[in-house]
Amino acid sequence: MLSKISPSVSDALAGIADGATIMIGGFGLAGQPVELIDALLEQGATDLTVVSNNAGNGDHGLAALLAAGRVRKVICSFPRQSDSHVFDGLYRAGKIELELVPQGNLAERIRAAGAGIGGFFTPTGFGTTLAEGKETRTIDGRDYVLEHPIHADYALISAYRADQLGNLTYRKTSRNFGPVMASAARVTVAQVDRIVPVGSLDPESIITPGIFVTHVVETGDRPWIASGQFETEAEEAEA
Amino acid sequence: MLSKISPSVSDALAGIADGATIMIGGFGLAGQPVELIDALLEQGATDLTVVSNNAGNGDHGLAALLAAGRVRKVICSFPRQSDSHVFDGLYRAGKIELELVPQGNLAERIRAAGAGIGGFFTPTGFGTTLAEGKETRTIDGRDYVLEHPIHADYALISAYRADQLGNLTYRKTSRNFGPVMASAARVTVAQVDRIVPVGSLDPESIITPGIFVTHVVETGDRPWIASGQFETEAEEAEA
Amino acid sequence: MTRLSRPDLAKRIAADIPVGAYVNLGIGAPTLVADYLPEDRNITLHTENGMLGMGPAAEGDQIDPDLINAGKIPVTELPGAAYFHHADSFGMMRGGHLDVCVLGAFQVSVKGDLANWNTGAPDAIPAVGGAMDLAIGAKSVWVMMDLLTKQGESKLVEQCSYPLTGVGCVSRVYTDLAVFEVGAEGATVLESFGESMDELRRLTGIDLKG
Amino acid sequence: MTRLSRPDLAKRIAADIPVGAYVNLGIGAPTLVADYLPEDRNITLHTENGMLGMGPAAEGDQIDPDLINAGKIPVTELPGAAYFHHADSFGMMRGGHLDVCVLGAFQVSVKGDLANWNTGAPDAIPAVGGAMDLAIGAKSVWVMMDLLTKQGESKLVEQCSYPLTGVGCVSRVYTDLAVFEVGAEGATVLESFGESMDELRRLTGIDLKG
Repeated sequence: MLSKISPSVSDALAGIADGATIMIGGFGLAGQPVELIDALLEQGATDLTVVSNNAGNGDHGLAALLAAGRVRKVICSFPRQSDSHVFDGLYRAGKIELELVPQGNLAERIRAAGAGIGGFFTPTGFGTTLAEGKETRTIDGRDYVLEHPIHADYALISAYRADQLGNLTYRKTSRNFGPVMASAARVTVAQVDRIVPVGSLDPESIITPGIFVTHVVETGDRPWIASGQFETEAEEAEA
Repeated sequence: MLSKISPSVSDALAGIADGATIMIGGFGLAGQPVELIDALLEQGATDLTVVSNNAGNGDHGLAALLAAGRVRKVICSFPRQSDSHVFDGLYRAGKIELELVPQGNLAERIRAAGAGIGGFFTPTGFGTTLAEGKETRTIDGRDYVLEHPIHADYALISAYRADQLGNLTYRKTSRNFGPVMASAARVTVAQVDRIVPVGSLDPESIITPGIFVTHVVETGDRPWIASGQFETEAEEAEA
Repeated sequence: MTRLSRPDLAKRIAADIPVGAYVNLGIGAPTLVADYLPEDRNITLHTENGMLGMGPAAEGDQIDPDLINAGKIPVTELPGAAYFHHADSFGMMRGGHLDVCVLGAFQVSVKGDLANWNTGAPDAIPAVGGAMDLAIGAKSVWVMMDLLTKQGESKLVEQCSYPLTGVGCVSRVYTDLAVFEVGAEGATVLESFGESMDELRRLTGIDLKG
Repeated sequence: MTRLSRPDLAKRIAADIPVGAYVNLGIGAPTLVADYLPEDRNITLHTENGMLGMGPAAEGDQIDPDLINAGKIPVTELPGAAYFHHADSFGMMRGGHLDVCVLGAFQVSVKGDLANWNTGAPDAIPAVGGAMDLAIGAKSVWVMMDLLTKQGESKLVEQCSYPLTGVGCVSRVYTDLAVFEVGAEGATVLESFGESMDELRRLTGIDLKG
């Protein structure tokens, strides 16, 4: 059987070229593909456009990628956070471009890319500065803004379980942007806690079918899972 | 705890008024809400617009509703089937209106209604007679047609399991139009094989969250399930 | 002036949320409302990062980094909860499935325009998050705020001077001094916690209806 | 004329499907292709009514009314299968995630226009199903058909006379007599099963490239 399992995060990201658009999953720490972001930092590609809900926290991960001058533009909904000093500094210095997108429009534009939709009318943002210059239309008495899809070269996401066909499940609110980003990129790389045998994921509960996933890398149980504190019922049954 | 469980299919449909738009789930027999369609026939509302993938088979169910002269208009992708003689006769006699929609546009228009999208550009149907009179646009070199959402007063769907909060799971390819229709109607009624206690459906595997469901009616295991032939692993574990 | 405390205002708002409602409580003060929703009212909380059936904040051993709310605070899961992805979650909001959304605000206009994402300061780094989606993301969008700034300026205004979050989206404004209905017809005082109509008109500079 | 039989043509098409491809096989003749996909090629079948990892037709005890394909035939599930709803399924197609889609046709034009949903007969009851979605629903859309009608008319045409299903969407046409590439550059014969180029030109009335 063909396998999408990649031996390492660096192998999975080898193909990223300068100038690429990279989607990075996660909302806060939940669903953040920590190992893949670190590998992207090592990988060296530059002049990147990053599509992500946030623009980095503290000095590690995405913030480190920004600090290294590797990111030309960020498309996100919430760059400013209590500890987003790296982004803040670059932005104030005019060294990074920002496309600010309301969170739901961001998710829907990514979904549109994955679903082959050329554009859509959304009520979100109508009449605000974020819709300036955009086409608007009143449909059935409601005002809408036309928004376009966001495609990417790579999507880096984090999931909970994968099989070698690339089928994915997520855990709780760490699902967030993963499924739509997986569908919107030419190449999708998923880091997962564990890879399980084909057939062991319930076909009714697979959230991202393997068709959307190019490479899977097993990065091991995360600390709060490894501690056994949050063992799921399904796995208790399995054990 | 509030409960969305309705004592009978007729109670659940009591509010349907003449002239209502009714979505009916299912693709062929899979996911067809058989008991709800029969109850709609009994309920008496007329001058209905029906949104469904097909326009009835044989002489029962949706075909019987059509035969009774209760349906003014059908919005569907595939009215003509080997045994769609009821629809065929009404259509040829000019007694029923048909809005023919490519199946993927049908699903996406229903989804758009549920997701508050005012319209979307789809490549499907461009350059065909089904796009005649519709706005078109070339975006990034690809040709698209503008399509609008389809809202409904009621959605009648069939699911596998529900809890009293209205959370639903489906079974195999009977999922089809259920989740999007549930989101697009003012009132959604789901018939399910079995109602299970709140907390017994895995929160990761609920396909339709209860927010989209108004009434749930338990209609019992369908024959091929009741026979025990297809007992699922999860239920074996439960038993 | 007779001012309702934040907790009392949260309690006041909670009392207006209908039985069985699906509700999103914005980051900050609106979160307090959760503490005053009696269990027997069967209110379901939504968090836009992908969950219905959110429980109280997680404590100690309950803290699970995979289970957070929109404010990135660890929370808990109630029986009957469901998870979904971001596009589905914001579709749920945009599609008008939530009954009530309670938000903070810098300003609300008498017509229901909302300004709560950006002070318009020239050096501010803009960040919108889900604010604009929440503004249009429920059947009823309510604001919870002090009526006056620390400088004594009314935050209920004829026209917002701060950048808008949404146009004509707010229907009700709960403040420490009074509750207002806003919309196409202008602002109406639904309830005052002590001030006279004249005093409220003086404080806001608005020709309030009673 | 040397004509490939339907099964042989299905076999010929199967041989061109890349290892690891995600494939949708249209209703009718294209379904035959499934019988010639060797297991070690790891090809995953999609059915637009909401499944990846579809197995062969169900027989006897396997028949489950909840598990059918787009032709409403009971099918089976392979290990690693996944289910999804209709909007997700057609989003998968429209978004260009499938590698190959094989369809039947009434006519295909040299530019890749497809006509396969309606004969245009005035008394016909129209029904489109997923035809228009499939026509634009894969990286490569291939047609499987006889080159000639029973009356001897070419179904590969300069311009379709039947109502179109999709514009410029077909890249390859597998017929009983030859395999053609079609598109903006016109029609090219990739392989003939016996006829000479001149004979193919005569049969189709098209200035085929060789």
